[in-house]
Amino acid sequence: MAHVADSHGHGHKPEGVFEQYEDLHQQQSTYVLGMWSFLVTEVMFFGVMFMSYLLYRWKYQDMFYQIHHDLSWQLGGLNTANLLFSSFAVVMAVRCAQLKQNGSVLKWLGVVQLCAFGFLAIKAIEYKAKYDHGHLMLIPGNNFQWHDTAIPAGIGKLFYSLYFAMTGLHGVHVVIGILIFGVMMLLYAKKSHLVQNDYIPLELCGLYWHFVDLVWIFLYPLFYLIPK
Amino acid sequence: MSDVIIGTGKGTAVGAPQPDPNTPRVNYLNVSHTLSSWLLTKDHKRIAMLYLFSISIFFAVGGAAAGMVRAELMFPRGSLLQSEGYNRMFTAHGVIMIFFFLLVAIPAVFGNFLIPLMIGARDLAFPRLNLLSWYLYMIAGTLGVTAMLFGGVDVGWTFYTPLSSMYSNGQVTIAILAAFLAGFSSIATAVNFIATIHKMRAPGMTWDKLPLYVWGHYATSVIIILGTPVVAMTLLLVVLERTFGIGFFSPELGGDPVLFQHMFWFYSHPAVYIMILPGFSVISEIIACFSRKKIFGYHFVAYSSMAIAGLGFLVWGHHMYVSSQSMYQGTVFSLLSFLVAIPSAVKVFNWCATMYKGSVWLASPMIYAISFLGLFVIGGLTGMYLAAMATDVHLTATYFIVAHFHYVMVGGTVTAFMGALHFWWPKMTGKMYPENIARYNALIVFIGFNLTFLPQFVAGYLGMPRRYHYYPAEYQPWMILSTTGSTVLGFGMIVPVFYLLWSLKKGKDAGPNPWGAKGLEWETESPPDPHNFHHIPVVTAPVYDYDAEAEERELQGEN
Amino acid sequence: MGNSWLTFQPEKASSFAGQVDALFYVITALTIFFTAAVGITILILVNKYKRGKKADRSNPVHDHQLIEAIWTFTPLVMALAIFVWSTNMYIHMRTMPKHSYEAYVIGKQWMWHIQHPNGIRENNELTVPAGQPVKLTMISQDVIHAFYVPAFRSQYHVVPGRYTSMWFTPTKPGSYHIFCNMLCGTQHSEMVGKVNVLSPKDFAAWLDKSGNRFTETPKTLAQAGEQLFNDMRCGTCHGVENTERGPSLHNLLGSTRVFTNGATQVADEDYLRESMIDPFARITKGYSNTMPVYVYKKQINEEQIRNIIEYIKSLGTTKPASSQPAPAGLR
Amino acid sequence: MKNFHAEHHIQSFGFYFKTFVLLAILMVATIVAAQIPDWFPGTAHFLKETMVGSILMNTIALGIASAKVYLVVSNFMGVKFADNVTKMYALTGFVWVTLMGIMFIDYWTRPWEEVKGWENKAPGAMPRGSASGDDEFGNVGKQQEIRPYQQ
Repeated sequence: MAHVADSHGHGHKPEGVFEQYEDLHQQQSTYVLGMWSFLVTEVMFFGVMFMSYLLYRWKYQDMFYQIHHDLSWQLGGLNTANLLFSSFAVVMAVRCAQLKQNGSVLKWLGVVQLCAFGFLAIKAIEYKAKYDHGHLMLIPGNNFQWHDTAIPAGIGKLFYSLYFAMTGLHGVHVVIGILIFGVMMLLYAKKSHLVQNDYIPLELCGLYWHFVDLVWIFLYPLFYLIPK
Repeated sequence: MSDVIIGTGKGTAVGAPQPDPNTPRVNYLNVSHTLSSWLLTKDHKRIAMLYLFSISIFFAVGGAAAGMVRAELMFPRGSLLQSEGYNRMFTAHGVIMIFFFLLVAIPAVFGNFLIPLMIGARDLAFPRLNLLSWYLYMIAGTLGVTAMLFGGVDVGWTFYTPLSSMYSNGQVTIAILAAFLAGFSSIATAVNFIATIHKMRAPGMTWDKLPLYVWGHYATSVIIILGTPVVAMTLLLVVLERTFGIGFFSPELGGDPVLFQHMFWFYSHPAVYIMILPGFSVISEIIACFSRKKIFGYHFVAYSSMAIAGLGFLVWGHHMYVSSQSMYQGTVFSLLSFLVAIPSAVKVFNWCATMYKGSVWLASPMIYAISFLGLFVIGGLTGMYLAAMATDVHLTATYFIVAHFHYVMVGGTVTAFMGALHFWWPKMTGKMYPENIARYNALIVFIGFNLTFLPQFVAGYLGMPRRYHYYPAEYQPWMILSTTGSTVLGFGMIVPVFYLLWSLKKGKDAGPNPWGAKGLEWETESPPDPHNFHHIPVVTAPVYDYDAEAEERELQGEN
Repeated sequence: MGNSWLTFQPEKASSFAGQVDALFYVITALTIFFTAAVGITILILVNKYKRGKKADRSNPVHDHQLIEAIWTFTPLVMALAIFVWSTNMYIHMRTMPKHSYEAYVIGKQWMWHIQHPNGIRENNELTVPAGQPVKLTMISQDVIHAFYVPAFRSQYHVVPGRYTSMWFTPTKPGSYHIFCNMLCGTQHSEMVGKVNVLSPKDFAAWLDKSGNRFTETPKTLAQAGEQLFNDMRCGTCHGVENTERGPSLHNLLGSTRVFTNGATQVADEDYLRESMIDPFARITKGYSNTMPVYVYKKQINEEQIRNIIEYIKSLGTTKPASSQPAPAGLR
Repeated sequence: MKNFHAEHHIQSFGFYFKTFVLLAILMVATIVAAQIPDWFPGTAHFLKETMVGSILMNTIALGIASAKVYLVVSNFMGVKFADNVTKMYALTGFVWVTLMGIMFIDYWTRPWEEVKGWENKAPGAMPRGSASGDDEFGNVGKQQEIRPYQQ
């Protein structure tokens, strides 16, 4: 396709500008807007789960309150701090990218990756505890067992369904985040032309990561700190 | 950017002169012929053609399912299908037509093709995402059709819980995953349109000069990004409940089945506007062109699209008046439902007024547009029976509903789709189809359509429930009429396939602007070049810059 | 249904039918009027301004605020008028009458099961007296169904897990269709039945003959409930007085219950049902979760729950102290 | 078209760091708020058992979460410095609050609606033959009128 662009006098575009754009500014602002409209869909996506959560929390408030003591607010808090710090690391990485400090970008992205893996590790500890805590099978499914006679099994299952569905979906987003930051690190390490003139790809990943953080900011009080 | 080309709508092609008149001009169709050049294309026009091809196939499958249903309903106790098979047929018809045809037809085919051309851009903002959306759509469609034709899904396109989650034995999970993927395909398209319309407009193309077509698609895209994720997630929860026995919606497990309906209709009512708003936008273009007039009340028509998009999210409860939702909420929803009817009415009146003092050319797209107006008025007004709670109690889930939404979806969207196909076919392929056959066919479609669905209004008022395999004999006359009509309608849908394919080989060359229309897309060659514009145009002319009087003077002077 | 080959009108057999039909015809008149108006306008304009035909095309109008305002507000006013009319009617249809003949409907794949308060049971048939309000309290045993009687212009969903209700006043003796109007599985279209409306005299006779269906003397629902109550030894804990194990059920309905979390609720039928199948969902203040839940859950079906509720009802009710916070005038 | 870079000028390290510190403080605040009933048993009754305390605790928890969201969206995601279109889309994300609000109307108002079954003393509810006249609400006359089998 290059010859088409050449023959019409658009060979002078800077490197990294796709052929459908006039210049870098247009490309950057378009990408940012595209990312924001995608984040809107993500909000709506999680919105359904929050709606279900709030409805059942409202219906079965006492029991949800009692069950939530099974969750460790300390571990959840650790993860909250973890994600907040990773968000800070991301903005620092973007800032270094804007200043074209290649090495610092890599350093901050490394911090982000550490936080993300740390988050998953803590999550895994929590899930493991749910799996074998007191010989209970709390992972909802056909093996689900509930021996707490104070609370009906159905409600226990509902709580854990919501817990696993919501934190699980969030966890999937964290994994995707790790992947895209991995790609970013690779691009910056190889000094790829995609990211040398243009910090926007990293900024987009950053927006995504902040969104993941935002979801957790609500999940934490709703699951770990439920007030009665 | 140094050469400034003015988009004045002179009806002449803007392009670099061809060095050698004997070599055919390079356009997006003949630029390369390999299969991979089609399957890996990033050109929005080629992706549009891929979509056109695939939705035609799904439309045919969905239509065949409808044919089975109608044939079965000729007799009160028809024996063509078992009850289970019948349920699977109407589910297949509903799911395929809604998720794989109506929701994508106009945006993915004509939106993809025309939006960059209309706003003076070289391509959509994210061409790779665009291609990805087609692949998602194809995977979803293949999966869905396979699940429904070979496995069988019998829960209706609405997937109501707990039937879908706990009781049905069919391939509901696969069908839902297909709908989920199709949702992501349309989200990708919508994100693309929003970014493109906001950021890729040619210099001078202000919001005031934006064709109503683009306005309509912008409103549609907003609905898609807000609504589609909700239904995607809701359906995913149904799958979780079905596979793992997690009780989100099943009362046996502590859930609330009405919550599903709330979240389902939160999307699925706006989805009606996803289907009809692009139809509106097509009609605006056709009526302006064939009346040679600027659309009457341009701003009202544009803003009414946005009003519909906004209000459309607040009326989902009118599907649930008898579903045991609270009466007070029903009242709120009823009021809002009446309000959302107003912008549509304003549009219809404005379209009619556009013809006043115009120069009306009854070409085949215009005939489709006029029949759209007639059918949509009936479809819209019968919505009042259903927005009004007292009559809705009697009519909901009867054939009255079936007739109503077919008037909107088929009489509206499909008619608009046919109109768009006839209007832009010369632009997309560079060839003209036989105009007279097309006109008579438009009439056949109109008659067949009315014959099919008018009797269903009566049957519904008499109380015949929808989705009934066996029905009391007293409804049979209406069902026979309806089946007869559907035969005519089916015939009217098959004929265009033949003459349009014929036109590819034998049709006359259309030239850049066969209809004498305004708008940037008509200033490119037909078919357009791979990169649409040789130079990004600068728009100075107002939108719909038609002059009926001058054109008539010229036309009548010649006679 | 009438015998004529082509009917345009469903039978009118309830007090709602006339009202709904009046609204229906008014909207129909509007629909026909507007469709004709738009259609004729288009035909006139197309004919007058046809391409190549001489006509005055000078000074075309592209915008006209006044006209836009007129055709925005005229339909708006009409729509609001219809809204007020229909909403009034709907609230009337959804406000259960204080005094009515009450029957209980249980929907299951794919049949209607109907219980009369005095113990008569019917399948796919509902026999009601003409000329007095009939209230149906409905619940589903599996999926969502809809109880639809076209001749009464009445329809409501029958939802699992929760009682819903509808009412109508049959006006004309006869036999009318019941349809299940919510897709409920394979034999959805065979989940149909008949409402038999009898004149008051015939209905009394029908009741006296025990619906002609059962040779043994039917028990009332309350009596059946009492028997079940005793069989399952509920009385051990739920006696005439509150015991330390469980609260008394006397005068329970309508009383305000205070739960361990401090929340309160007026005990209604949904609450009773919930307490039977899921006793620990909300525990009354002063008690603990000692009810043997695994014994009762899933052992009693909707029919038996209904019976026990009727028995509890017969143990006396309390008028709710401060009535529900419904707006005045709707009751 | 405005200059995109002008809108996206680079923020200082201090700005981002202050935001982070604020976020961390808010996080500690929300944890402390949640633990108060456990750490100070005197408050437990008010905060756990009463309606006002419950609403208060929920409001605090969600209020702090909202404040954190505001900080992240405006400072980290740069909406504070973005163009109006971006701001508009960032706001559009909150449409789901209306989704939930409107859905909750249903669940809140459902209990208002029904005239309860037990108020509806149906004639047939009594054993046949024992048709005692009045119910406890004193609706003697009406009830007898509509009792079919007394005729």
